[in-house]
Amino acid sequence: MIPLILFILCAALAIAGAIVLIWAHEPIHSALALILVMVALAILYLLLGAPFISAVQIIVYAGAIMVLFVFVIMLLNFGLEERTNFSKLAIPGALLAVVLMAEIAHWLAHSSIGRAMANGPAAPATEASTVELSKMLFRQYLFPFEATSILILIAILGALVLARKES
Amino acid sequence: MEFIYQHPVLVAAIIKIAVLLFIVMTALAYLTWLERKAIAHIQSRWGPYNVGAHGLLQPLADGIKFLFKEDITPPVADKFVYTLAPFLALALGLTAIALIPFGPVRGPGSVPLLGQPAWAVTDINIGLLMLFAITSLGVYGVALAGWSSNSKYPLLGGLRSSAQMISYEVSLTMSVVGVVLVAGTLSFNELIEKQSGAFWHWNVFSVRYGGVPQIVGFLCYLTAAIAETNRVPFDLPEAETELVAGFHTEYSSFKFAMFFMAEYANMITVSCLATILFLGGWLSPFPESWHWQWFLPGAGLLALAAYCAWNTVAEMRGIARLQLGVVTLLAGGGGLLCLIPVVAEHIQGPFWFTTKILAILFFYIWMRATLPRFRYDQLMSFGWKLLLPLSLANLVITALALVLWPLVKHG
Amino acid sequence: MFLLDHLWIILALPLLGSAINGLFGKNFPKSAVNSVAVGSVALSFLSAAEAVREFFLLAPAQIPFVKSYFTWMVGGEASAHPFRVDFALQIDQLTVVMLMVVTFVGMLIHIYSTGYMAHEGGYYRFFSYLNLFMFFMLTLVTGANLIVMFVGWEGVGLCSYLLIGFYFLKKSAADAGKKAFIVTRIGDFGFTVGILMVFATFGTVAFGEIFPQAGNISEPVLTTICILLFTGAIGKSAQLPLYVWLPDAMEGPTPVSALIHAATMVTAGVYMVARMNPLFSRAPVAMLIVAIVGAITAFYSATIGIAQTDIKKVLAYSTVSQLGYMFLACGVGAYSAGIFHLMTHAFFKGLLFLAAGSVIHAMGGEQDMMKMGGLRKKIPVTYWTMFIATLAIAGIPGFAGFFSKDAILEAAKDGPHANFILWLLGVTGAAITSFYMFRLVFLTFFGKPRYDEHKVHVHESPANMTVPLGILAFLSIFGGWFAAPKLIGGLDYFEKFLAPVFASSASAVESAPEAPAEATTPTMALVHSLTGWPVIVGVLGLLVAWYLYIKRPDLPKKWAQSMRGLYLLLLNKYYVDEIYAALIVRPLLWISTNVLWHVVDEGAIDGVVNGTATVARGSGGELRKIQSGNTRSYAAWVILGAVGFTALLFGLLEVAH
Amino acid sequence: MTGAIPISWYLVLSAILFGLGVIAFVFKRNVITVFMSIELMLNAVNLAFVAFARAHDQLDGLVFVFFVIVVAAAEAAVGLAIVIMLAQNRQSLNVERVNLLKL
Repeated sequence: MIPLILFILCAALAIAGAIVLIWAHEPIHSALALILVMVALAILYLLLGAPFISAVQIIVYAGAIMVLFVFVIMLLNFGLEERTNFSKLAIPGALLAVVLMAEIAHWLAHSSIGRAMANGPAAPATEASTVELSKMLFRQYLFPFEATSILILIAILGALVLARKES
Repeated sequence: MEFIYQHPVLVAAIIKIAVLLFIVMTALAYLTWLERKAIAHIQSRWGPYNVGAHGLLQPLADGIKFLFKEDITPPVADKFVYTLAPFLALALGLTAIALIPFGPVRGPGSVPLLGQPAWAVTDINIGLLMLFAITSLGVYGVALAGWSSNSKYPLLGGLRSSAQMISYEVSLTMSVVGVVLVAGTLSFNELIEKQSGAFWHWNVFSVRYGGVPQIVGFLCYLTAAIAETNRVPFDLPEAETELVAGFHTEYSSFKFAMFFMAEYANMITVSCLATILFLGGWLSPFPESWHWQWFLPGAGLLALAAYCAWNTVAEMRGIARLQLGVVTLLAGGGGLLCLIPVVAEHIQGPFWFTTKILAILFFYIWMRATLPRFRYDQLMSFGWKLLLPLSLANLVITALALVLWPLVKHG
Repeated sequence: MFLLDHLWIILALPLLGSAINGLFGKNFPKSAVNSVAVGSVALSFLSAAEAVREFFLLAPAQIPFVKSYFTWMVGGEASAHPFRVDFALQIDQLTVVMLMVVTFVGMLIHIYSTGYMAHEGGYYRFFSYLNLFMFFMLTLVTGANLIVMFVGWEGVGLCSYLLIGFYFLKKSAADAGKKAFIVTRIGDFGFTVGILMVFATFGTVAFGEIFPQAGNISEPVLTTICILLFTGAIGKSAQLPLYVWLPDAMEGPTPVSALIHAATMVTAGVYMVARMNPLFSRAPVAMLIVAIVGAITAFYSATIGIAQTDIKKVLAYSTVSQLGYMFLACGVGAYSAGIFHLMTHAFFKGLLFLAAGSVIHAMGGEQDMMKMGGLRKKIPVTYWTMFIATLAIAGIPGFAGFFSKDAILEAAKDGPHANFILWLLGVTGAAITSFYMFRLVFLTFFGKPRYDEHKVHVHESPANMTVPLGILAFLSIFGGWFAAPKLIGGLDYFEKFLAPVFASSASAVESAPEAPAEATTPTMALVHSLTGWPVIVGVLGLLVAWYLYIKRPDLPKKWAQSMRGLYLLLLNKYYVDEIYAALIVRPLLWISTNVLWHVVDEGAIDGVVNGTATVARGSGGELRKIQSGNTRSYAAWVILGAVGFTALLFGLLEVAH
Repeated sequence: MTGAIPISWYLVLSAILFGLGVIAFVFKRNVITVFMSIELMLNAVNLAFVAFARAHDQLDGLVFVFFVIVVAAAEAAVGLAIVIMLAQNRQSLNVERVNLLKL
């Protein structure tokens, strides 16, 4: 009951956020909309029994990445988005995106796997324990983990180099 | 009624939230009073004195003032965001507190409410992460306020604050990770229970789990927390002398009040967190076996009552005498109530928790009264070049200790 | 038994010296460079001596003593004959001789060089190369399998190249270096193929495993292998037709000529043939070829020696001719005689070069004998030592050369593979040798000075040059006396010593005919051997030279006039270089230019490359129309791809289920 | 936290969000917003990951989400630095004005 309400609520919020992201002319508004989507998704993660990921989602995505975006928008402060239309292919692209969605929906509806997922609730409602996750992260996925950490380091350096004023 | 029995969790939560909200709001109000008084006395002034005895009614007056002031919204401002910002700030500030356990949720001292522990609104096993999640959103309040005002000073203030808060959030988290490593849990209750014993088992001093005393982590945390809450000496975003009032220059009336409360709510939150992580939360500093400590709350309140009584008789005149008398009675009554063993037993947790929080809050106020403000570049270099490396070093050393300790112990 | 177990020390020392000098020597003072270079070689000599001492304690069963240090290469373990090469060193009588000769002569020449090169630039470089050469040469002689030997073989080639071109600023020197390298490569190609064939035939390259099987390999195969290996020897030891690089190699510093191009490296071919004797002696045809090549080279290059005026050139051709004798010896099955001559030759030819170097040193770089003369009094030490060496090479009885050369010619006369023609060539060559050697001496040291005595002030060389001369002179006299007892019908101890190495070949040869019957009583034998042809022709050559260059110095010019054609022919070394240039070099150049360059490279290769480029450019020109430089359009394309792919994926998933 | 909701709902939601992200990418002109739409797509994918992780009751999906988030952070860091450069060099954030790569 309550999960269902929560799901519908969050799903609606997420979709609304996404639409606002497209609609808004003001980058900040788009950013806020995106934050909304992320928070909604975080709650959905809770519903899916992944509290850790949910927390990380908020901390890193909403709390760090999006703050960066907002910060940059404020810093540059270019105001409203300018509406030009040089790209002929934008509209077809959008239509294609719709096709993509349709495809997936159709597949979920009609394919055997899709139906298998559709009917019946998800796997037993055991919360993915953070301990298990960390074990996995630091044993099975140790190398990718280290790799990403190095990637982050490089990203930091790259950002520094790029943003530094040449003088 | 039916609903209650179907969803005890929900109902209990709602009740607890309501109560907590009331308490916290009051606490916020009187925190401002405390701050003003403390600073005043440190600077050898009297501070608020006229509204009520010792200015006890000052917060009430302020509140009323804020409510009835005109609420100006700059025409060039981005209305929606301009309105959203303060709500966001306050909401997040208060939500964070919902995760804090003010007393034991199980075992002796815990109080049941519809089968739910009463001393904590929630008890989730990654409370710490969730807390960080919520506080990490706090920056939006400030940043958006700064941006939406659509004027120079607020924008600069907003930029500063977002930069500052992001920078110090890193150190804040890092300094806490040491404790998490030692305790091996993210749940507040487990974090606290693992520190049980006496004060030398608190994470600040403890070597119980083969870690190192988290004293460095504690100091880093306190510093970063001050910056996180935008208070002196890190109150760059609202530096009067430079930016008039920083991000909330354009705000007035109740929206301003909300920012104000949000700031104090954040203070309380970080103090709670410090208490839980480093100072053993609601645990008493003394070994459980010392049962006389149960009477400390009562004794403390009675002492307060005694002081108030003397003060009433000695100094107060007229209406003030009446007001202080009421306070005396309240304190005395509360003290006597707390002397009843059952109550005493169950009041222990909240009592110690509050005491510790007050101590830390006083420390903050003290800082504010003592230290001058940083320059912006100093602030940044301090955060990135000193605080972060320090907290990282603390983390690394703790981790090493945890790895090496078993080897040392078992040869 | 320490050093036997650690033979590598002997090799490692020079390598270390080379490394130190080569890497840090630039900043060393000369004294330091000297001590490193000479010290390392001296130590190497001492350790070699110790190793030899220990070697003599070994029981015959333990010889050859092979020591494998690590498995160097392994290939195709699965197959029946895995290609497996150990880094293994071995020591047996033959190795002992080579070890002692190489290390000792090498040491002397190092000492000599410290004096000779004293005023040269790139001092450290020179000694670094020289030490490196020692290392490779020792690797060559101690290697226990063909591959390790080959490493040494190529290594000495490299050092030879480096040292010939030591004055690389001088074009002729650089060219000479290249020439030496390339010409020897031609031989080495044969050698390499030979090694491969050895492996193909025997399934191994280790001497110890090859030789026992030699008996059960068909003769044609052995012949092929031997000829191929001998090709390598021809190149390395400057035999016909690949000798042309050696005379040019004289561009290098004189000590180099002495060490590499007289005493050690050029004899590697002989050593190799001797080492592989079990194979050769089972391939009579190959033996014959070796003998013929040797004999002809001996005679041929001797004749060239007559007309040369450059002192070092004369010695060079004499070296070629002496090497010819060694091969003649091997060819007629007298390996020990060949090695014997190799040793004595190392002494006296090394001495000759050093002395010549000393002369050049004294003359301030002058090499033309026609501009010398009358140096006898001015540089007595050089004169005497050189004279002794000349006596030795001329085969005058009592000197080292006499014994070895006598042994060779005797073997050619009535050894198992005796052959009159070869013998005749050998004897004639001996006569000519003695003639041009004495010509050299007389022209240099006797008669009137033919140089401007005010310009050139002749001076005797310093002690560190003359002392090696002395030592070598001593050896040039007594170095051959191992064989002395043979004069009185006794035993040739050298031969006896080396016998085990060549035992198998001796057995392969059907019972050797008895020594000539008249050598019955010692006196008779002595008289007989002292009046043998070699001696006679040697003295003859001496007399002729004396008559022509002391008694009637005017005659040579007259004769040169009268027999101009012949004279020019000799003077220009039979125009061999020109012939090679005409027959090989120019056609090669022509083909490279007109076919490989203009047709293959420009036509085919460039054509392909340019074609690719053109195609790429054309298609790119078409494709770039898609590139509107507009992110959103790109995105649209990406989405198209995504949609297609997703559809495909889902389709596949359905099929899968 | 009972999993009463069918996984496919989550998947459909994820698909919708992704599609909206794509549309946003195609429609938005402001570089920063375009970036955001990428983040939106990533989020959609994350949701799918979590949903699948739950469906198969395996944690790997969550680990992937973790990595995706990390990579997104890196991308944002560099990307925004580039955006700043862009804004400095030509006073506009419009992607359609950044088309010098053409021809």
